[in-house]
Amino acid sequence: MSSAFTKSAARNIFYGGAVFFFLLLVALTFDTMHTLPKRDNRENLTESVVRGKHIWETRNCIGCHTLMGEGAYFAPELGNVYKRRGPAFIKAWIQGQPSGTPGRRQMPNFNLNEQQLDDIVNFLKYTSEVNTSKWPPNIEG
Amino acid sequence: MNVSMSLSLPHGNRRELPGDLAMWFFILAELLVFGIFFLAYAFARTRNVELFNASQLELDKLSGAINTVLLISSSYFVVRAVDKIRHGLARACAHWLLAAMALGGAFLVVKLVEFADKFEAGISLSTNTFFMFYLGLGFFHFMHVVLGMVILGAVALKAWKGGYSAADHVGVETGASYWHMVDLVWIVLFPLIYVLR
Amino acid sequence: MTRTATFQWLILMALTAAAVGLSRSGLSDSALLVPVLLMTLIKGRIVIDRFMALQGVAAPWRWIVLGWLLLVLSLIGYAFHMTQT
Amino acid sequence: MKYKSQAVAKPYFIAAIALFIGQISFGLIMGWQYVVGDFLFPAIPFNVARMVHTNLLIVWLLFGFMGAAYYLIPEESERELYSPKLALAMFWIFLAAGTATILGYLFVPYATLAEMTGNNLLATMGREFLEQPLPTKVGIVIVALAMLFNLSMTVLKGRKTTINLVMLLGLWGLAIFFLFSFYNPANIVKDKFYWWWVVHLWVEGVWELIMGAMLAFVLIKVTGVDREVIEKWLYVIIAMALITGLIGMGHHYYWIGTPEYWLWWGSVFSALEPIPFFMMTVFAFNMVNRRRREHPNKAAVLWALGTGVMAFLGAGVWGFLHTLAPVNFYTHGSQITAAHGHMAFYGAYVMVVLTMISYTMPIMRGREANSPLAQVVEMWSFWLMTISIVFITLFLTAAGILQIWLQRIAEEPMSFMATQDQVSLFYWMREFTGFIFLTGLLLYVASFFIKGKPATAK
Repeated sequence: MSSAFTKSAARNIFYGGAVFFFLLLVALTFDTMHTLPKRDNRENLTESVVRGKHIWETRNCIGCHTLMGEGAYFAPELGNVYKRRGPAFIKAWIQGQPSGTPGRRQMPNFNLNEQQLDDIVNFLKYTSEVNTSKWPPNIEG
Repeated sequence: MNVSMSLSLPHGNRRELPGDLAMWFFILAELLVFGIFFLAYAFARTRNVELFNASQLELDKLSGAINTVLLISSSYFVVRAVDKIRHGLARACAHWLLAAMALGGAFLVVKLVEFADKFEAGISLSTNTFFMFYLGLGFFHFMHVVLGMVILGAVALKAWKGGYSAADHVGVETGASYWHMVDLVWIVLFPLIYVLR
Repeated sequence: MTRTATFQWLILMALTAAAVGLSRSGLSDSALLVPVLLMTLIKGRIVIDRFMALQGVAAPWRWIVLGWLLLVLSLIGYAFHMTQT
Repeated sequence: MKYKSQAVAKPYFIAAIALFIGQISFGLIMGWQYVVGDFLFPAIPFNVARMVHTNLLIVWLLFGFMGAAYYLIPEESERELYSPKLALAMFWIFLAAGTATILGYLFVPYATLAEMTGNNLLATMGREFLEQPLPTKVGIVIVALAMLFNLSMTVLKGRKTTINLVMLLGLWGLAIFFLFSFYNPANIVKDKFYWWWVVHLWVEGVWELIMGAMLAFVLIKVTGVDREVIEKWLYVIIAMALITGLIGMGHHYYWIGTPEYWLWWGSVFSALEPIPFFMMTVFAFNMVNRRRREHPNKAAVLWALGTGVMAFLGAGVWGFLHTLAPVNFYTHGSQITAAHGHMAFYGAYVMVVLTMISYTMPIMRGREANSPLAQVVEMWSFWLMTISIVFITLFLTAAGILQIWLQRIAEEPMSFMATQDQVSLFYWMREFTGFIFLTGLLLYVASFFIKGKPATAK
């Protein structure tokens, strides 16, 4: 005689296991939200950064770039670009696009004004100061 | 040959697995998770022995030991409960299960006092790697005790209502197996985190 | 049956007391590591074979769980042994 | 077909396949842009092509899931769908919304699109995979709720089987977790944290329930194995999927500003995520080996087995390759992620939808199975697409390894763009393989138009 294997037991394992681990996830989420202020650089979340994030989103930057490693892998990582290139370079770069070099990957020109450029730079500065557990491995991202 | 047989391969005179196979899949998954965490602790420690040894001194060994006694005893009560139902004594089975749950509850209280003490001292999951494991594994196991008590409670209720008999008590064995797993994990966890250094 | 279980429960209690005693004795390194791990092994085996009643159960179940215990304890032993001076 | 109303699945499946072709076309455009950077610039910049590629994927898979649900839930419930008209209306609404969104991406600058569609009222756009304008997102919720109402009423009034309940639970989860797409805090860490509650809890959570239910349904039908056996294994498999997958979400919380304990929790649990996929493979083969009948639809059986294997390879093995935190430290955000993404989506979700289509379409067209010739062509398309995706994955993995070496490990790390130049050979090979995939897909479409006497059981 083989050991018992019933559908009702399997069902209970499924529901019990799902609820159990979802509750664990909620508990860890709760602790994460509690710990984030020490890591997420929220003290520097200025009005300008908020506007910068909005520009980041409405220009769909994530469609080519990564930010902290998430996004598309077509263009360089920008989570640490502030540290890699500095503010002046970033602004000049955005304004100088597209390069028009034949065969090279092209970035559109978004016609950002001076304040918008400052906002996006501030957003990238804020992002670069989040504690990401030492990622990326080096400055190249 | 059906699938449940192909996996448990019974041979004539061998006894069958106590409890439902589905529960054993769950138990194996849990043992795997705990096993990996234990080894992660042991090997993370090799890279930071001083920190682990120093932090370990802040633990309350006595409450860990009391909890070991509580869990082992409650496991024993569950053995008695299974023995009762084998003889068809459903009420006695439920009584032993309730006693086991009471000890489980005591375990939770001791654990909560221990954790409250640590929180008061400002210790959290992010304090250092040792406390990450101590609190993380402790809480993870804590949740297992709670789940185990829910399972035992359901089994006890059904036993009380006469849902099991000497001939058919797979459900009791299923719940018992889970509870013993919770005990087994603690038997390794206690020396690993509280004692060994 | 009941008596055996009671006896095993008492052994488990005694082993727990012994482990706590050892931890208070101020022993260190292998003098602590080896006995504690051995006692844990015995305790684990009692829970697996007697309480869980896996002894005599058709393969491979008993060996999966006992193997888990052996593997985890020996690797823990190895990791702790590595750090001893 | 047992119930007339199951036929609403047909337009859903046709739309799914049509959008699949669109998805692959834009994939090929992107693949070309990877090697010839200014291809189609400025008409279709890379980010636009990518939005279309990924959004079409999501939308056509949703069409597939919905079609599958409208087909299998009446059959499992043993009654007609609560409201076929509502299902059909939702089809047109969803198709219109999806098409309008894609056209918006293609013909309106994204910033203008955002402004036109109320993104300033509630900013939700511009995040990976959730680029849809607000009205589209709201539309998705409405369509999903209408569908859930329709299906839930059907199940409530009919037979409640495990497959029914799991499918319904998966779809409810899909709708509920999508609500997190409306939460977009300014804090980038919180933004990313809850973004994963949509993305991870979809593809490594509730979608696995949907996938399991669809696979179990087809397996019962084509193997004739006892429902009781299949259903209890379904429960065990999806239990494992959630046990490992929920906390497995931690593998996305390594480097985005979240606390460091996620390195441990994410690594331990996500390392176990291959287990349910492995069980699914063993399960599918086991059931087919123990079949009690020879179903004439060989192609559907092939798709079902292929789903098991490819889901395990793509989601299981390729996921495991880079899920441990010390490895992920180097692979995060590289072509390795892209490699895994392609094979996992194809192996798990594309293939399970195609399995369902393969099984149901002949029935909805009035025969148990297609003609032997049509099936041979379909099986050719299976092999062409599957082998192509394997090679695409291998080429991207090679590109990823080289990229990581040059850009992240080497003594003198190269810049991103310099590295991209170095790995372009692999991108060329990937693009070439992409065309073979397209060939397979076109063959798949062609198989629907091959006539002949339906195959019958031996």
